[in-house]
Amino acid sequence: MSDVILRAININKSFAGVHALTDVNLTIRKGEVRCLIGENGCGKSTLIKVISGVYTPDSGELEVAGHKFGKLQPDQAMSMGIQVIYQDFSIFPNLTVADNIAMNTFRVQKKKLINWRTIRRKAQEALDHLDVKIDLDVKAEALSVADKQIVAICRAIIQDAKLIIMDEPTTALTKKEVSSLLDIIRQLKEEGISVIFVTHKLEEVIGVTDTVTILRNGVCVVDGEETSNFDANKLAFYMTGHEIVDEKFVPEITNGKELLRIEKLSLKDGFNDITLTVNSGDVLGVTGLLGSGRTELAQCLFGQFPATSGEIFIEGKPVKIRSVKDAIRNGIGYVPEDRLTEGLFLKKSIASNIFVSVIEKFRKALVFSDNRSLKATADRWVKELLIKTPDSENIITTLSGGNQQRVVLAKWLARNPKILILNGPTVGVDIGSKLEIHKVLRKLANQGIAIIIISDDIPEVLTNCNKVVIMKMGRIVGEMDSKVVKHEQLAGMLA
Amino acid sequence: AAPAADSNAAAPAEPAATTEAATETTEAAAPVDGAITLGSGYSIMTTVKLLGIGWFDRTETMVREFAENTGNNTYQTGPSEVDAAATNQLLEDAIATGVNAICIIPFSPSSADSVLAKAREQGIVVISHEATDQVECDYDLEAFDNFAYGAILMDYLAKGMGEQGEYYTTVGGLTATSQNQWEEGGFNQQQAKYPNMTAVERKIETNDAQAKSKSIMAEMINKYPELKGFQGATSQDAPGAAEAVSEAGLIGKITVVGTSMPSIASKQLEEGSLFAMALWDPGLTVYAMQTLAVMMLDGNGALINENLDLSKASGYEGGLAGYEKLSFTDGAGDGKIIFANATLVIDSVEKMNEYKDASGNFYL
Amino acid sequence: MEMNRTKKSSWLYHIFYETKLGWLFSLMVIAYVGMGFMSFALKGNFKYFSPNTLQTMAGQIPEVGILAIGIILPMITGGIDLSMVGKANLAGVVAAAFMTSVITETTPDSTQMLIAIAAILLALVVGALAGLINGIIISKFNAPPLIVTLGSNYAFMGIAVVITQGKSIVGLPAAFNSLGQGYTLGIIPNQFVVLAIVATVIWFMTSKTPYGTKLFMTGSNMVAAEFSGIDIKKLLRTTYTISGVLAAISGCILFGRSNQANADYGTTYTLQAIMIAVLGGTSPEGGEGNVLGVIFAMFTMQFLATGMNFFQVTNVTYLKDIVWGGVLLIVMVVNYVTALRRTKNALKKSF
Amino acid sequence: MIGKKLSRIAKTNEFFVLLVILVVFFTVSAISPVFLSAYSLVSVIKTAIEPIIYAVGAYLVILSGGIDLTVAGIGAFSMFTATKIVFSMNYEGSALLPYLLAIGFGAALGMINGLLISRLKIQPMIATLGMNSIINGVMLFFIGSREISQVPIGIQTAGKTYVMTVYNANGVAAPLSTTIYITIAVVFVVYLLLRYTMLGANIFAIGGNVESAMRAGIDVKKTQFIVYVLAGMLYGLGGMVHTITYVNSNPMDLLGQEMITIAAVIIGGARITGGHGTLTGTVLGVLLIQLIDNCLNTVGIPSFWQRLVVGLVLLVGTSLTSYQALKEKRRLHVEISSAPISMQ
Ligand SMILES: Nc1ncnc2c1ncn2[C@@H]1O[C@H](COP(=O)(O)OP(=O)(O)OP(=O)(O)O)[C@@H](O)[C@H]1O
Ligand SMILES: Nc1ncnc2c1ncn2[C@@H]1O[C@H](COP(=O)(O)OP(=O)(O)OP(=O)(O)O)[C@@H](O)[C@H]1O
Ligand SMILES: [Mg+2]
Ligand SMILES: [Mg+2]
Repeated sequence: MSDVILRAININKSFAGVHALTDVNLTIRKGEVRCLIGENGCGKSTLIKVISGVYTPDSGELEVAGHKFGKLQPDQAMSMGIQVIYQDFSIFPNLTVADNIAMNTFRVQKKKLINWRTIRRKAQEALDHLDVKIDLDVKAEALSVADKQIVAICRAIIQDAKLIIMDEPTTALTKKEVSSLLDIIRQLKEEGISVIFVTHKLEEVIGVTDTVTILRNGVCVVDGEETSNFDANKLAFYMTGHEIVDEKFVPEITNGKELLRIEKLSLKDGFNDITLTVNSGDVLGVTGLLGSGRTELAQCLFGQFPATSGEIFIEGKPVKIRSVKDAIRNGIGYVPEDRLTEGLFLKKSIASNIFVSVIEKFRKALVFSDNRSLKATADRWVKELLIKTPDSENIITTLSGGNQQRVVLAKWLARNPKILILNGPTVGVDIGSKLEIHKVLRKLANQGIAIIIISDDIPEVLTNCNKVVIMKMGRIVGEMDSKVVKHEQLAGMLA
Repeated sequence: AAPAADSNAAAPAEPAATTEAATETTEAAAPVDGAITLGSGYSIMTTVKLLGIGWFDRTETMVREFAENTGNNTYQTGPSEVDAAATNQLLEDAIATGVNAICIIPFSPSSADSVLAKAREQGIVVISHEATDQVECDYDLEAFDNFAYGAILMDYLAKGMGEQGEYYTTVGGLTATSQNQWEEGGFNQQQAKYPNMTAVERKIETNDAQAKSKSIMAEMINKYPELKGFQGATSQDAPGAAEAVSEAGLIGKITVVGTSMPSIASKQLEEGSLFAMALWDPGLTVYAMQTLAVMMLDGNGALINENLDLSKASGYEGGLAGYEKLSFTDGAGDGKIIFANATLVIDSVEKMNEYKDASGNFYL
Repeated sequence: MEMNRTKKSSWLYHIFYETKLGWLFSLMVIAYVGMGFMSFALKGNFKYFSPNTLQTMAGQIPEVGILAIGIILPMITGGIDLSMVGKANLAGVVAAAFMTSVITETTPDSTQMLIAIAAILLALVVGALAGLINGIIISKFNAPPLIVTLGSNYAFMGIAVVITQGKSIVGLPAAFNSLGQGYTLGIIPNQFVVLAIVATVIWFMTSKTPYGTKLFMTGSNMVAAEFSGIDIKKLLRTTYTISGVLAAISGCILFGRSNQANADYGTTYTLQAIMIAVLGGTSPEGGEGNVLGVIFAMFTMQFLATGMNFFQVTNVTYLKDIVWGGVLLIVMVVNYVTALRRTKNALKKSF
Repeated sequence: MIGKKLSRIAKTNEFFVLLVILVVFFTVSAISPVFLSAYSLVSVIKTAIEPIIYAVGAYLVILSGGIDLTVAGIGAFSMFTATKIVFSMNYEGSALLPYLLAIGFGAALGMINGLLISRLKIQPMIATLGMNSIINGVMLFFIGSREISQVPIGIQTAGKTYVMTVYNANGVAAPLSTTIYITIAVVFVVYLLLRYTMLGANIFAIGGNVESAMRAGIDVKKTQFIVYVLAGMLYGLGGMVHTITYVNSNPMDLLGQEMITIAAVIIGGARITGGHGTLTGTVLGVLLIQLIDNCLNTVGIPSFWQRLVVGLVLLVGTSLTSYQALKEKRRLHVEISSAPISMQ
């Protein structure tokens, strides 16, 4: 068949002790949009890295455009039209948008000199192609996540990509950007470019993809079947091997005492006149588009940016939160959006990533730290949150993304906060784990903690929160009871 | 055999501690012609302020010659960067190796005292140089009196400037004792004898770098339009300043004098941007120091007095010019300071050419 | 019982095999024995192995050794401190100026003792303040430690130059000098005892206290540390302050040993201390480092230096530079190769 | 449009450094009016000729995400060994051979740095710390340390050939040596390299994000290696410029210059973590440091106070630039999240 772009045959790949991929096969045809799903740590990223030449498979073969390879070099893969958009986009933060988009074409052509006019022209063409406007001369570090994503896509398409692989491209995007991205994917498909799309959001799978591959523990359980044969429940079943049922959260504490109240809180260039109350036992959902100010609100409550005006009350008492230290002293915990740079200590063990927040709590003879209790605390949370590891002394990078996210959560739970703010708590987390995390959050709420979830995952917000707040342009535009509001209604308000 | 207790005041505190040199001590009277038989087989360490500069390359040569001529085991060490702490570490190790004598040209005499005291307790002979304030030494041998030396340089500066006008001075570092004494000797001389001269700046630090000295001169020329003279302390100061004078086209208008060496500053002297350089031959001094050390180890300490012609006693072929007649004063500790008269002033190319070796290179 | 034993042996196993310590320790032993035999080959005696030599070395190690311990703390946070020597000198000079201005010839010994103690305390305060200044600038302005401490090193030495007017302050009281010249139990140099105490305290601080854990966490990801509730500004201030205190201790030993104080003593020690720190396993990128390794490293360096001085050859100092640099690089290369082999072995085992 | 460009320039670190330079220059001139002259400018530029060459080398390394403590070591070794060779062969030709020799030695030593760092994965700081110790030791122990002031005639004439001469109010000359052309050429060539070659782009890339660079198919090892070789060549060249400027080859002159060189690069706006910083900034950083070094005596700061003043200037300078960068980062953060979204 001539329209086969890529064939991976019996791929095996192990890391010290872990079989990440076992006899995995994959065939991608021209113009096909394939969805690759599976639980955290099932081997999706590993498979992608094998295809793109970053990893050498232990055994197995790759066949690209009729040629067979034991191992591809990254630049070889690129020149054969395989482009990967990694989850972190692999953008160079110090380079301009134009450089980021067009420089790689020169690399692939093994050019020695740069022609800046060509670079700008190609970059502009690529942006025009997607019909977006980004300043070519701005450095990538100054871009929003969505724009970085666009830059990464532009970079892929101008290199005559035949196959674009996107590893969890939608995790950092809100509804609106996601639908734009899906539009782009449809456009690519029409142009005959194939796409492999990795995601944990099952509704996206059904929305855009033709076929689906499901991995479980490194083994292919569904191999490229038509997506139309599946619904979300069925996908989840194949991924996890069991039924998944997510029930709506009903708070047990109905008249909880007020834990956090903010009045007319504003941050210059961030948000305006925000007034909110969160009681003990509440799970408050804050949702909105990128740039709506919800992240700033969270960061402000956590002391990163002191509010420019307004008041904050904790348990009824007015408090000043000018630094992270103030926030923590007032019992506020924060699970940041970007776990790799803001949440984790990548060189350290799983245990120390968890107990880092409670180091001060466990002491022996006043000055010494009680390492045994620290370790025990960490182990307790590893068990509680079902973090998949044989030993909590293992280095954190041996965990998959989803498990890493649980570690970040565990870190805060270990501290017993009064108020816990989670910015995208299940970003990059698979459906099974997601439910586990939701269960934990509900349990915490029922224990009397006030929880604020910042998320654009509407089902997540609707099933887990008893109150929902919608932000737009730095203001609260709607506040509703999740029992009453419907999915479509909320989605409509967001758009 | 134990060296005889030295009747001269400079005996080690504990003469009982024997040195391990395998030499027969000769109870020799001074021979008629002044040469003394020097014992052999001692191990003598010479430690200098800083390795790797021309000045101490010269001492190294003479340390080697002394070893060849007398059959003693001599070697030179020093830190590779100016740092008194590093010198002390070298001294401590030397004591542990059991050297018989230490000849030291310290960067900071006071810093070395505590270690030298330990050395002397163990019967090691200590001879210092450029360290009149060295407490813990048997003798401190000075090529000249520092203040007098500075005064001589000032006389040359005054001569070049016509005894009037503005000048400034530099030192390598404000913590370098003898350089600061030369500067002060020069300044005092000017105050006393040349009232029409004024020091517009004093003791600017050059960090021993020609480049720095050069840029300071460029700055000074601009700041003081009437500037007429300069006196430098380190061997790099005068050539650096002279270089700047030459570039500014002010040869003959600004007089540059200072301590330096032909091997460093010959060009500047030849072109006239350097008026005069003063120095002493540290090689001869080190040779003399080692001679004194061996004499003491031999038990001939009593011979070290006003009657000693160290030039002859050393047995060095060609003699040690300037060390024929010595004068003694009490030192900072129980040792004595010996002043020789070994100042060399070079103010002409002919004089400079006297310091060329067989191959035509300057050995100083 | 049985369990206990396996636990203990695994602890030893951990220290000596899994970390780089075991092989640093062997390197130290090799350096000692090797230099002894080489000096025997060259000079025909075994003086290098004499207790006297050991005592000399024990007297020499602490000055730079304490500086090296002081430098690993900022390095673990991912920073560096080039102002160790500046702080040491400033603290020492202030103490010396204080003592010489208070003590007269008629001051009785007992009073001198009190004054010396006061002076040492003063030095520690000065060192702490100097370190705190570094810490404040680095944490508050987010300024690169390399440049901040380079500048503050000039500034601290500059203040010392102003105080001393460039001269040495001499005539320090015997009570003060005993810090660098006296012996405990008649054989162990006092400064070595100080080193042992400092090393123990810092070892406990880094490996057994909350401060230590926070230090390492901060070094491996400062943003995450802040978001985990670690007050990183305070931690940086504390760390640089502690390194200032250690610098001051080293300064007192430096000047107690040399019986004088001046503004630019020990300038070669900065790079030497960094060299010892990295040889001892401290990573300039932060998050890694341990006191024990640094101890082995400082002994190794001293054995090599003293050993070469025992050769009694001219210009041996340069040879020492070559050997020190060479040993550092060889150790790093070996670390790399063994790490490679370890991952390969681990891979093999998994099949 | 132009206004936007200007405001962008005004926010850069280079602009800030330039501002500081101007402030220092005019403050000094206000205190000591003689300073306000072409003479002073040329004097400062003269002293910057050599350090700029080192700084450009150090800048390349820092840009690539490394650090190099062998600046002075390689500079001293290359110039001294090269001078010694031409000296001992009684060479009478032009300065070209000594230049080539010095660059060659610099390249060789840079190669060792490059191998240690790119192949053997030794952290740059450790590798170059060890190398510096070895280079200095080998030079002083095996090659010698005695300065050579009887430099070959070619070097002498090269040092005394001038581009132009300016005079101060009293007719005192400040000639500018032709070595300035070398510095200009170095800056220009490195500018071309960074701007118009893939190698330059790769240097930026590996300094920005090594992981992404590898995924983009950049040969990280090779790029690192080349960076250290280039840097070594520049240090060697700078060393020879030193010998030619001062008509004297004294290795001791350069030792200990590495830190101040790195400081200049950082003050010029390069980030120590790599990827950021411009050539202009580097040149301005050196000029600022040289300016301060060259005006202390003019201002009349007593020598006892100079060290303190230099230290304070460095401290205040870094604090200001860092604080400015911190504020900019915070501003940027808020601006990013409140920016309109490009995707329609
Ligand atoms: N470099 C590595 N070294 C050791 N183990 C690894 C490495 N990379 C991945 N693994 C392991 O291989 C398995 C598969 O990981 P992979 O990252 O492919 O999962 P994933 O399906 O992408 O998960 P997620 O959805 O969380 O991104 C995991 O168990 C992971 O811990
Ligand atoms: N200083 C920065 N440098 C690089 N990227 C940044 C910086 N600040 C923010 N970003 C990225 O830009 C993204 C958008 O900013 P932010 O997170 O504040 O928006 P948000 O979460 O979607 O929306 P809101 O404005 O509603 O809070 C962030 O997710 C972050 O990854
Ligand atoms: Mg993944
Ligand atoms: Mg967000």
